[in-house]
Amino acid sequence: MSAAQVLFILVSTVTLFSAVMVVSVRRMMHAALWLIVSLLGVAVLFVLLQAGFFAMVQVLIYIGAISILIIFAVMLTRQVMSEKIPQLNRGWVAGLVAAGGLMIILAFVFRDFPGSLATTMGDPSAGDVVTLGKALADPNGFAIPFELASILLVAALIGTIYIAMERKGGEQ
Amino acid sequence: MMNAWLYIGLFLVIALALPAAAIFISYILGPKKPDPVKRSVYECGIETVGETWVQFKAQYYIFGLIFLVFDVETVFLYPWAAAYNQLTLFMVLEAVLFILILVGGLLYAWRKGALEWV
Amino acid sequence: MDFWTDPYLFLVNWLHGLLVGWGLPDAIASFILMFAGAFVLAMGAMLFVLGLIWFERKLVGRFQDRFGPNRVGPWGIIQPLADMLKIFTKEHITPAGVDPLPYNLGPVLAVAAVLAIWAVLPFTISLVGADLDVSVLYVVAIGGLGEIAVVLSGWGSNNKYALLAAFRSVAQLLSYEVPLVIALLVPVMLSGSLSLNQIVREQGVWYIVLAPVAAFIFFIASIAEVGRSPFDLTEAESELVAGFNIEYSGLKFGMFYVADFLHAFTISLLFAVLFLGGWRGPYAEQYPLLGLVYFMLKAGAVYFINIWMRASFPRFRIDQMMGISWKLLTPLAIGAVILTAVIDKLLPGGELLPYGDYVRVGVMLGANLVLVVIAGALMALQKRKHMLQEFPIAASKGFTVRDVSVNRGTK
Amino acid sequence: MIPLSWYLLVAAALFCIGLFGVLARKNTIAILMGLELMLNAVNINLLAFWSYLHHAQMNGLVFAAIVFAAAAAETAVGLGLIISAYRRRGSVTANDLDTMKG
Repeated sequence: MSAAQVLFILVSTVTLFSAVMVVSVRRMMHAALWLIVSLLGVAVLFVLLQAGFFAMVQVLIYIGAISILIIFAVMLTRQVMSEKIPQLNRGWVAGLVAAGGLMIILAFVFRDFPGSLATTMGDPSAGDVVTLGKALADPNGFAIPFELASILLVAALIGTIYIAMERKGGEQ
Repeated sequence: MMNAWLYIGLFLVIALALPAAAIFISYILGPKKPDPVKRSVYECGIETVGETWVQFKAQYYIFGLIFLVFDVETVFLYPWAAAYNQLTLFMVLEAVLFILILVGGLLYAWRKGALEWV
Repeated sequence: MDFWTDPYLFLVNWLHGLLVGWGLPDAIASFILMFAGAFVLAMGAMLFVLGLIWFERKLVGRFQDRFGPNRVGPWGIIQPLADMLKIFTKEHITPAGVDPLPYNLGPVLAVAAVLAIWAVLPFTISLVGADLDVSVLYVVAIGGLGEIAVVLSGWGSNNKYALLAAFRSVAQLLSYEVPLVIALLVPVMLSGSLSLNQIVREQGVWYIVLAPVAAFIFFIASIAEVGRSPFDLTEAESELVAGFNIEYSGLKFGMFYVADFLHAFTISLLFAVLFLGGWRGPYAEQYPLLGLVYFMLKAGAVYFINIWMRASFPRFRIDQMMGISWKLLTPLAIGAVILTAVIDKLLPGGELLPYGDYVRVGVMLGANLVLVVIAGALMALQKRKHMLQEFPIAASKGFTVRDVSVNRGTK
Repeated sequence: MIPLSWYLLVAAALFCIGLFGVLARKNTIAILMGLELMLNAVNINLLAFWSYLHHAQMNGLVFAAIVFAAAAAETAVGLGLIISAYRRRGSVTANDLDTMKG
């Protein structure tokens, strides 16, 4: 049990426990805070995978922007009484069975997947940020997805502004 | 490289532990005389009316949204900026196009008055 | 490498030898040293804040033509210490109906978010906490954690005003993080790496000379990130009842106070690292301690300007503040990034140009100045258009906004 | 060192927890949070495969970056829809928003 393995087990239990809490806790604000804890756990997992850039991107985007957006949305759609009634809809047993079944199937798939026995990671210097930058930029590399990402983002921006802007005249 | 991240992990643990220890010490040192009036929520003197959660304008959400879109944009630009020295002019113009598309989004938000803090 | 050239490395190696001598395996010894180094740096930063508080109160006093604290000890040196002891023994009042975990985690996270930036700052050529290859992104990500601390404390204290003030201050932090993150692209581009340590090493020519517009935007946006001087709407007395930390008393409020001061000095350190060449200076490579002195002097100068702004500028209204971020700083930052990217590529290689470096610096500086002129012209145009809408008759007679700016309430 | 299968198991568990959240929660924002967990599980898998098996190629990393952009855009639009639906309908629970039903 090397130190990295102990750290991995610790971090993944924290992540999975807070993920379960996100899904099961009644008050929306607590669910959002547990979501932040599980996202931090995932960021530490990225560090263990020697993807430092993506760990920082995870903290910056998910925790710095998306969680705050979710907290704003929770605040905007405040219904004081809705917290008391049970939060799970009627079909939650079916959901549980489906999720459990999927987990078992995936476990079997990984068991006989040849690659999963790999234990050594590649040398860290190969995949650093500069090579990613070059790959993102050069035309026969990934330039098209690079531009498509910006079009996707602008579409999301314009769409959401159009939807969420309060009409001057009010639209009830 | 990994012990740099180990140092960061250690430093975060210490950075959380120091203020927590300070607050705990002050909790021990400080006098403990609880009194309901002292514990009432500050409401400029009058009693708290209704629940604390208060309705909000959509303005907060729109600012958070534009921040999110520009944050993701800069995340895409950081690897490009790091590899800037080895790029040709054409690749630089690609990134400029990337930025201009998003400036279009910002101009739309500006025209629609989404940037006004009403 | 005797003691005088580099005391820090000498000390570390000596301690390491000592620990290994006691029979500890090498990994454990280096782990203990790493822990001790981190602890000393964190403790040093926290105690450094006392000096900062004293320096700032004396300086603001001087700006307002009064003495500042001078009763307790010579020149009031012990005043911050006395305040600290007083605050340590204050009672902890937790108001009713408070959500305990976020309420108590708020101030701790606020201080931790600022303290964590010190882990990656390159103090001298050899003394850098963690030489991350993505430390620029680490600093911005830790800023994001600071916003979470504000949300936690605002929401945890079960107070309507605290909640509203917390979300207003988060909206301010968010809208000023955009120009900050975009302006950070320029030093990364010029140095070709995301690591602060590398940026300092690449800065033969200080980046404030190559990209003054980006430096200006970073300075303004980082002041707004801290929530001080002209942008201190969140904790302003006249605003929503002293902002999100209403329900905190005793040391928990003191923690927000400490986080505020430490963050103000930390952004000065960051500005010095990114744009003023960190520890670079004559003989900084041979004598790292000298590098530390240069670094502290540069950071002190930026901190002085920071306090100068705090003592002299009136506070912005919230819509003016948001307007500045979205309508002035963000387009300017995008312009600066595009400009630096295109100009730097258009310049032919170093050997083609006669004494290439000076021409490159000149062209970059000129391009930035052109950008500033264009921005000024656009703003004048905007003011002119605003003038025509507001006061058509006065505009036609050629009055400027200053003549007509009667103190009208905002629409 | 940590075998790759551990990462795959953790990612699968996170994905299933997110799936349960999406299927079983009433409040639409809780459904969105479940979706966030599922997208994170996808990211863990992508980076685990990149780190263990294909360290040289950049496909895994670029794909993970696109997943970040897609998750951000999806959350932004999803929450925008929820807020405008809340403003019109006054409720956020999933089964009230069924006016499209014939």
